[in-house]
Amino acid sequence: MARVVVDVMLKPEILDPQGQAVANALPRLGVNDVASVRIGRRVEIEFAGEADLDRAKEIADKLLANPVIEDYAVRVEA
Amino acid sequence: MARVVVDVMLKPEILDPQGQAVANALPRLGVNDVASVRIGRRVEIEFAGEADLDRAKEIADKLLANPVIEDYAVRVEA
Amino acid sequence: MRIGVVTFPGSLDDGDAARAARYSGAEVVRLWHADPELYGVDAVVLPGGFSYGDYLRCGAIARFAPVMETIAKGARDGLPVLGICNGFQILCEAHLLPGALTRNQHLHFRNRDQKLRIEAAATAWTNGFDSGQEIVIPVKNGEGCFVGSEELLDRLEANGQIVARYVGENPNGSMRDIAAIRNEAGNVVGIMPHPEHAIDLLTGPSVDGLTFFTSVLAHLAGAAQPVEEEVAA
Amino acid sequence: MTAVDIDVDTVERALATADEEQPFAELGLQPDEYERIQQILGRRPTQSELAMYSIMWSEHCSYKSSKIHLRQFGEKKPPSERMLAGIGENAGVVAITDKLAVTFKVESHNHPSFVEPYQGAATGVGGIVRDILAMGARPVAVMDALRFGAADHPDTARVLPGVVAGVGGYGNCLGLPNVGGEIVFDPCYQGNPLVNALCVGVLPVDGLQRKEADGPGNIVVLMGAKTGRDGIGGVSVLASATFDSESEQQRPAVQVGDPFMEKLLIESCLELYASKLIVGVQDLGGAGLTCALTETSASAGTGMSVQLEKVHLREASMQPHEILASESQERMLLIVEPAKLDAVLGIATLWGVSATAIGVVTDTGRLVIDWHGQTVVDVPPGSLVDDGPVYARPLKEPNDLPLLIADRAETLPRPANPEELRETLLRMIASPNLCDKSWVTEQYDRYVLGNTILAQPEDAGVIRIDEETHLGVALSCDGNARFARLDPYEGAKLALAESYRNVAVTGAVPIAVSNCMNFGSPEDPGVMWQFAEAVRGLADGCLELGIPVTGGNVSFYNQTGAVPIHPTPVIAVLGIHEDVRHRVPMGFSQEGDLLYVLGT
Ligand SMILES: Nc1ncnc2c1ncn2[C@@H]1O[C@H](COP(=O)(O)OP(=O)(O)O)[C@@H](O)[C@H]1O
Repeated sequence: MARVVVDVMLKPEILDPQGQAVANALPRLGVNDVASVRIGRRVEIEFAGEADLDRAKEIADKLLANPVIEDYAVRVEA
Repeated sequence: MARVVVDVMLKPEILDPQGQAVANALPRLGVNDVASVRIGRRVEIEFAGEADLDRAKEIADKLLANPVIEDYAVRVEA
Repeated sequence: MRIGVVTFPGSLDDGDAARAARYSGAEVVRLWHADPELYGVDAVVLPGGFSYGDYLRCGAIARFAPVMETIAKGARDGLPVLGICNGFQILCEAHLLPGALTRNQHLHFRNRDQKLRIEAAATAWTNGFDSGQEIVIPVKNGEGCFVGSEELLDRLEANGQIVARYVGENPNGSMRDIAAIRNEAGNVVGIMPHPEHAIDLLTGPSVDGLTFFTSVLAHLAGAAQPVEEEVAA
Repeated sequence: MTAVDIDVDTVERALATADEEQPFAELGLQPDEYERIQQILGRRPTQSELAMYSIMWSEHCSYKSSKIHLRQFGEKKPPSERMLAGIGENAGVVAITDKLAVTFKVESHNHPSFVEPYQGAATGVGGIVRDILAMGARPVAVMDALRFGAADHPDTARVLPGVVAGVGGYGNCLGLPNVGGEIVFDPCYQGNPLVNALCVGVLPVDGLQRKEADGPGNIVVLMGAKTGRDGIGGVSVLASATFDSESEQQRPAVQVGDPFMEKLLIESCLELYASKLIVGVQDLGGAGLTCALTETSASAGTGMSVQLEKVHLREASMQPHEILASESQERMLLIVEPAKLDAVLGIATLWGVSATAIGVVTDTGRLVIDWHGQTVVDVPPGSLVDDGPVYARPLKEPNDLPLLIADRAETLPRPANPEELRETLLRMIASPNLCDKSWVTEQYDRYVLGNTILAQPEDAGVIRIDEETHLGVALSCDGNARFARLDPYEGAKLALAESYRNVAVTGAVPIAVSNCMNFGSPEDPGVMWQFAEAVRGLADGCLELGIPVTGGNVSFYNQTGAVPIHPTPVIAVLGIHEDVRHRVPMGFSQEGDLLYVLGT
């Protein structure tokens, strides 16, 4: 078994209401030194055999990310 | 500005219907070598000053992760 | 009797909860998330909706509202609290109820009229029902799947803390068909379906929901009595 | 603030560089239109001005192809004392009693929903809700009329779930019950699905809000979400002149909705209305600040002086023309007397919504916009709103129409015996267009607010608007594009009649009509003919039934390549229900009831 991680984040210029809501809540927890929060998805793909980065990229392209609003990064996890 | 990343994943024993839905869709894309998919959240915290790991942990504990169902990992991003 | 209904930013069924409390004969006091004061209410309803947009996790941000601190304290002292849908999620996030509510197994928001079986009539909010009674009230949620460890679930069963179960098709994949639970003391109840939408046949599938509100009034009236009995005895 | 290094096209610069070439054609402006702009200004427009004219004179904002046809709705309008606001306003408003009024409107969000189904549909709901809010009303229910390609086409599997989740995601989170709609599958929508959203709101008769920026000296306030590079689409060509192609990529056309922010915006606006704290209000829709600033000042005949750098930005690097063109969601523009500014900002703060004074109303008759102390826009606002081009485009009945009409249903094989009849019936009720729609409707909250009297699967939605008197309204929206393809005039009338009947059979009296006209390219004479016929049909139908069209929306360019969708007029009818306790649901209520057929 080998794990590939795909991090999917909204493109920087796209509004992230989730991150914004969390950032706005922080002062109530007494946290004042955070400039911004962005929230995306972390997808762990467990391959039966070898980790297959190209395959993972293909899956990300087709299923995991919407290229119109999201970017993704793929990496093998140690 | 410095970024801390908090990865929040459902605990292994908690069912992840979203991950399962992706896994189930894979054979239709011709992908047959994936054993499982799990989907969690990736939270990017941008600190105004220095990256503050302890702060990030505190935020994760209180807000970002629900310890009943989720685990998290915190790291400074290069 | 005064029932407080809390409004968080993003609360949606607060007007409905207030209407249901009014129909049951209670005086309604609207409470505001940013105001810790409870204005002497005898019971509190945390209504449905999408507090703070339900971003991050449902109820995760609302839990930190100033009013929640007072409510948490009150709940530990026996104040009856009913969390409906988003209110249930907030109660779990605030650890006033065990377990957690997660994304529906089928991944869709689902709104339908749902049959439930009342399993525990001995709570502040369900004493007007008979144990085993079946009722119909609307369910509508995207994250109503109750989860907990097997150990927790066994404990809830053993303690009679499961207040209601789905009958027929489980609308969200909730473990052991759980629709509602209570805390150990029985004053705090969380329910995923919406009793406040079943108080009038004109606008809902039944009037079964009203009993939750009349129950708490009976509970409060009853709670006043034992003290007198003690005095008498 | 003057320390900022400004590299923008100012009025001063425009005067100095009169011959600079500008990408007006890429922005969709015709050479004669560009010439008109220069005449109006007496110089070449600045980048920002060019962006503003291109937006306001676009088909979407100026109704340049449809205007001459839509006039019929006013000309043929039966007299109605109930109408408090009509076509030209954000939404039509009709009085229900001496004290209560309702406002409703249908709007399309077709193209964005094809690109990003979830966000496209979600922001479609968000946009129509703000239209209703801008009239002074509390939004109380939504409906959605949807059209998709073939049910078994792979792309339908991508678009439909996203659209439905988006309509539900936004409406549910706003707490608006969804009380009905339509879903129709037809291959003609394969590359161009339709997402039409309807919203209805309730207001006190004396609480009607105006958009006029009256009273020189009054403050212009922008309230709601920060402004980002959402949906600035075509205007990005202005950037490509000065930016490299790398940064060009950073200009997304997709808007992301934040229903939570919209909910807060609704509550703050309603509180502002109730406390009578504002002079005017306008929602920011498709054309963002450009439309809001020009419409509010033009309709009042005033001017405005705006400091654009005061707009809260999501990205600091945004240029003035981008800020003016941004379609960021969940924003409203307010006109406020100076003495009431603090109270207004206080209410916004209470709800956690940001609000910023960005300018003042003037009596100059000019909209002057500064960017860090330099003037980037100086225009007569009316020239953007009212003086846009108007076209009488050529009309021609499509060539294939006689053939289509000749191919009559009578030539189809008919079931010859009970077996075949049974078989046909079963096939029909299992077909995508007739089957049970609960997979969709169960994703919508129909109970929230506690006033839903009838919703899916009924033919019309009925909601209570007054708990004391049991007063309610009934709503239906319908369209049949196959009828309209064969005869757009009759097709529009039929859609109106169906909607009217749906409302009437609940026990309500129909009083007002809204519509969304979904058509192909107006530059195609065949499409233009279909449009003209449909509008004529609707106007005539309304005259015959004695109810006015109070508003609507036109969506052109719904086509794939040269092939337009079937003409799809979606007609919404609103009726008054005197006592919702007497509503008539469609199900048989008890055994032994008698069945009658009425009509011919
Ligand atoms: N997109 C939609 N949104 C909300 N309700 C819908 C939608 N599509 C259909 N409905 C509702 O589902 C029910 C059944 O729809 P449909 O089969 O089209 O009925 P009919 O053909 O009788 O109009 C109706 O109540 C209709 O309002």
